[in-house]
Amino acid sequence: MSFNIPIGPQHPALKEPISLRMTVEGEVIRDVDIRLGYNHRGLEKLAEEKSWIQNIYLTERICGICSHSHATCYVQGVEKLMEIEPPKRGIYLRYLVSELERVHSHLLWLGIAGHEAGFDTFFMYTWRDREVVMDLLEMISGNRVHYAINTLGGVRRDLDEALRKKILEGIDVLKKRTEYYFKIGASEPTFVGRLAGVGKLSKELAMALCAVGPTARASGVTRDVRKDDPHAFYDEAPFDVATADTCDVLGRTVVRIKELFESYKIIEFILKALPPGPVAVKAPRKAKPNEVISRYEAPRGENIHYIKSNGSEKPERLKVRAPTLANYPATVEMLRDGFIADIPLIFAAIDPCICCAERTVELRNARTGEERTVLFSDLRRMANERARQLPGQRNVTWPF
Amino acid sequence: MAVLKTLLYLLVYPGLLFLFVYSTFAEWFDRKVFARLQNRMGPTHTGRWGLLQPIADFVKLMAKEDIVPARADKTLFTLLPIVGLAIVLTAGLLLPVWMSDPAAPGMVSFSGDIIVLLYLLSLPTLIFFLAGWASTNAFSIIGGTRVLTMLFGYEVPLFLSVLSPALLAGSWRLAEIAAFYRAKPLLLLPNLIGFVVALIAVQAKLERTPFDIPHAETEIVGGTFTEYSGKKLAFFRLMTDIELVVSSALLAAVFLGGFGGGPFLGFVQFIVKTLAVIFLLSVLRAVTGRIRIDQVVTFAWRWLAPLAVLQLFIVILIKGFVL
Amino acid sequence: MTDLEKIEKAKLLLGDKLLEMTHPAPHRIFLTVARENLLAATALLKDRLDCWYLATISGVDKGDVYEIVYHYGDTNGTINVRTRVPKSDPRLPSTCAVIPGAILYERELQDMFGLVVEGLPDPRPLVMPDGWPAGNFPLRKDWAYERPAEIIPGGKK
Amino acid sequence: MKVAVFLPELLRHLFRKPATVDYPFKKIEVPPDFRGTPFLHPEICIVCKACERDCPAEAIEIRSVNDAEKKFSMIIHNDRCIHCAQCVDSCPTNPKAMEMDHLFELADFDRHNLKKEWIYVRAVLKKEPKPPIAPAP
Repeated sequence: MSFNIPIGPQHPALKEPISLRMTVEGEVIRDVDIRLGYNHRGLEKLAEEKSWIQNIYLTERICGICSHSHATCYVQGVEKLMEIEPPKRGIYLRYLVSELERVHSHLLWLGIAGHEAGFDTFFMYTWRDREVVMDLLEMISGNRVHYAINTLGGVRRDLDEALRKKILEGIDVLKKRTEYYFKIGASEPTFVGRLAGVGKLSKELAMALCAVGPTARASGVTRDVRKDDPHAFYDEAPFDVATADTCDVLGRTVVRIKELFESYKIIEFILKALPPGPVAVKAPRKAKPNEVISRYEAPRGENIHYIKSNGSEKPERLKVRAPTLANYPATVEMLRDGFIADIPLIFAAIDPCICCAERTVELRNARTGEERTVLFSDLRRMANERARQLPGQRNVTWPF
Repeated sequence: MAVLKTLLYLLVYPGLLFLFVYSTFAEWFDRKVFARLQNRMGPTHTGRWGLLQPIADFVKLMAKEDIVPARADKTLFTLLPIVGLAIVLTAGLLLPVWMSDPAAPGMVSFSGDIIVLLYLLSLPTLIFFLAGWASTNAFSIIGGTRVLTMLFGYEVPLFLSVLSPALLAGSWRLAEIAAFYRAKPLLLLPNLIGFVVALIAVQAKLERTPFDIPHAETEIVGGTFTEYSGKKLAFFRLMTDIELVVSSALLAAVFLGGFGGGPFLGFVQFIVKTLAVIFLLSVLRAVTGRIRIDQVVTFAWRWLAPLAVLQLFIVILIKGFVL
Repeated sequence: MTDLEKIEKAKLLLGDKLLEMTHPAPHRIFLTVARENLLAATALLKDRLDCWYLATISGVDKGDVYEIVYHYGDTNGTINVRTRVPKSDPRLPSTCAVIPGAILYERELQDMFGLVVEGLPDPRPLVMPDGWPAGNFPLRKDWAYERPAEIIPGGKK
Repeated sequence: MKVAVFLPELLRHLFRKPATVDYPFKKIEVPPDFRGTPFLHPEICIVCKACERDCPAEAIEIRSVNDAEKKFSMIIHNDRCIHCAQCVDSCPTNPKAMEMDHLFELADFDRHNLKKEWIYVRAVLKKEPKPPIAPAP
């Protein structure tokens, strides 16, 4: 017997609205439809009506978790358009916040993964430790969520010596805790048993469907903008691209935990090598007609902004592609032939940020009349033609 | 006079009122321990240390709007919470709360009451299944089928492991079993494997992590209770709480023995023992993540059932050679 | 591969399909191809120049033409394929056959600019709500949003 | 095979102080640089309207009350404010006429109560008195 179960737009597993319509047979998912559009704010249109400075705060509000990544991506693009070079200390501070944000985002994700797997203790512990980094961010920027540290030509706040020490102390605490999670959390049998072998995405499929971020890296695709196309100081920072080849949710967890360690390394590098000097230069109010592509490795994957200016105070076009949108086609593939019990885990494993993914349309009337869902069957057919899919192996035995 | 006594027995102690108060306290205890294990505070504001929080939750739910889905089987839908509550309350009456003296046992102590108690404890599972089925909601139906699937996993190990001590004691009567172990406390030790198996099976019966699969909220929203609201949900929650008390009391009576000492000390022992079992259940809840339905069945038949059979063998050997 | 090598290789690959090529910043290469050659160029770039990763597709309303830019991330930068679509004839071939992951972006283009992407496996609207009036394409420059007057509920005044 | 790997950590926490705070009764201090809500020092404001122009949320409204007396009114719509402190950055005066306070419990039942209004006379920038130009010999 097969029937439809709706996951979303409102569902306990989803923190933001999206509609996944599953066709299930017993406990096994046979088909998935995704419907977007519940969370559109029309940001791209709005950006065309706001000035360059106002748009910093607008792009920051694309997402609540990776707020800094969108703002940084936008700001580093606009700086190229305006042909200004922020001072070195400003750049270091900007990416200090961005690495701290990556730490907070990955810790948040670890907790979510624990919660989706019904492991609430893990959830509570990771989120408690995430408070350490949240407090650091609050001390640096003055706010916990929207740091607003970026401005055109640098950053808005400087760091004093006491705060620098505090950050180093906080990072030491976090390092210990992360090691603990890596060692212990990843070997709790009920937890690992839920993650291993779930949501398989082969390397070929990940490439064909243009997956990004930890989702792609867990399938063995070594893509990281920080390494491939180093922006700012990343060509001098010591870090490795974390990958895994298990192609499942466990791999995505491992990649994120490894990235946490890489981030700690980068943060320590920044704090040790922090050059003296000013943190910002003055930016003009207008930009010459030009176009620029700004790429940034957000916690969820590559973030790309295409900014076009026409010589006025406002951008002509700001195109935002958030990493979650790029991962949707891959998610559908991961969900297929999985169990209902795995839906939240697989969906959470791309670290979905629906706010990020949906930002384009002015949504005035959100009432849903007749149903229009997105059929991904055709997409799947094409993807399968182009890439051999791994045989669906599932870990259905007790893992010890 | 006899009628009055029976009424008192049914309504006040150890019937409705006592079970209500004690089960809400047990829920508070469970929540508090769970929270403290997670470095949280747990309920704090309602009453001293939040003691009244479960009662406040109950009262709040009683005052909420009660919605019956249009397509649900209305009679069944309405009847099930009441029947379920009645079943667990009846089971509560059979507990040897303080009278563990076989000469003058409780009012409804009879030979074979452990079997009846186990039977009454399996009925709520059926109630949950029917509740899910009667709701005609996709999530509820999945939850209902999960309840039944799990039943096939844990029920046999539970029965085997709970009956082994009874076998050793040579009685099917809770009071007599307790008296037996009071006389020979050392014989509790061979039942340790059975205790562990029974703890895990009871955790599965109570649908708590790692076995909260029938109402895993991140997967199937509320599971069997998705469509329930208001008074009916309050009854169901009360029912789960009482089930927690009854099953932990059963484990306490069968596995933890008794030490006599009259009604008052006996009652204190009852409270301490059940709370100890609830504490263990809370730790089990905190230490694990939710597993998948197929993993439950595999786990139950690969580990729990063989262990329970092993326990049975140990008991038979002891009975044959030692006693 | 350095930028210059990439440029040379792209010139060699595309031949006379390439209308224009700019290199405004390190790691950023802009190619312009005609709409008719888009599919062939995409396939060539994907197979020979490692452009399997389509980051996104942007559209810009440039008055009488729409400028569609396909942003590919290659090994160490981006290669951007630009094509122009006249407003009088807003058709665009779909690249889904070459890059399956392009479907979301192409459907977004349809919704936002009113382009007709031909050969799209699933051409229904993606991001627009149900009941969105036909013929409204928000990212066109001539589409303006009238903000309704703000009504603050509450006691005072 | 490992079972219950979290157990030691869990039992340790049983005797530890909770990490959470009894929020509405006990509060955590915000850091000194915390961005709360913006407010105005009306005696310094020169009404250059830089804050109004740069405010991304259009939360600042400056109107002229009386042209002759150079009287202005500034309304900060706290229901729209996104607490980015760009107004403080844009403010050209020294010391700044706009500043952020440390309030964070801003909820109200009525959005009208969130409006803050100042009516003030425009300040004049104090200029350094120029040294008198020496008359040509």
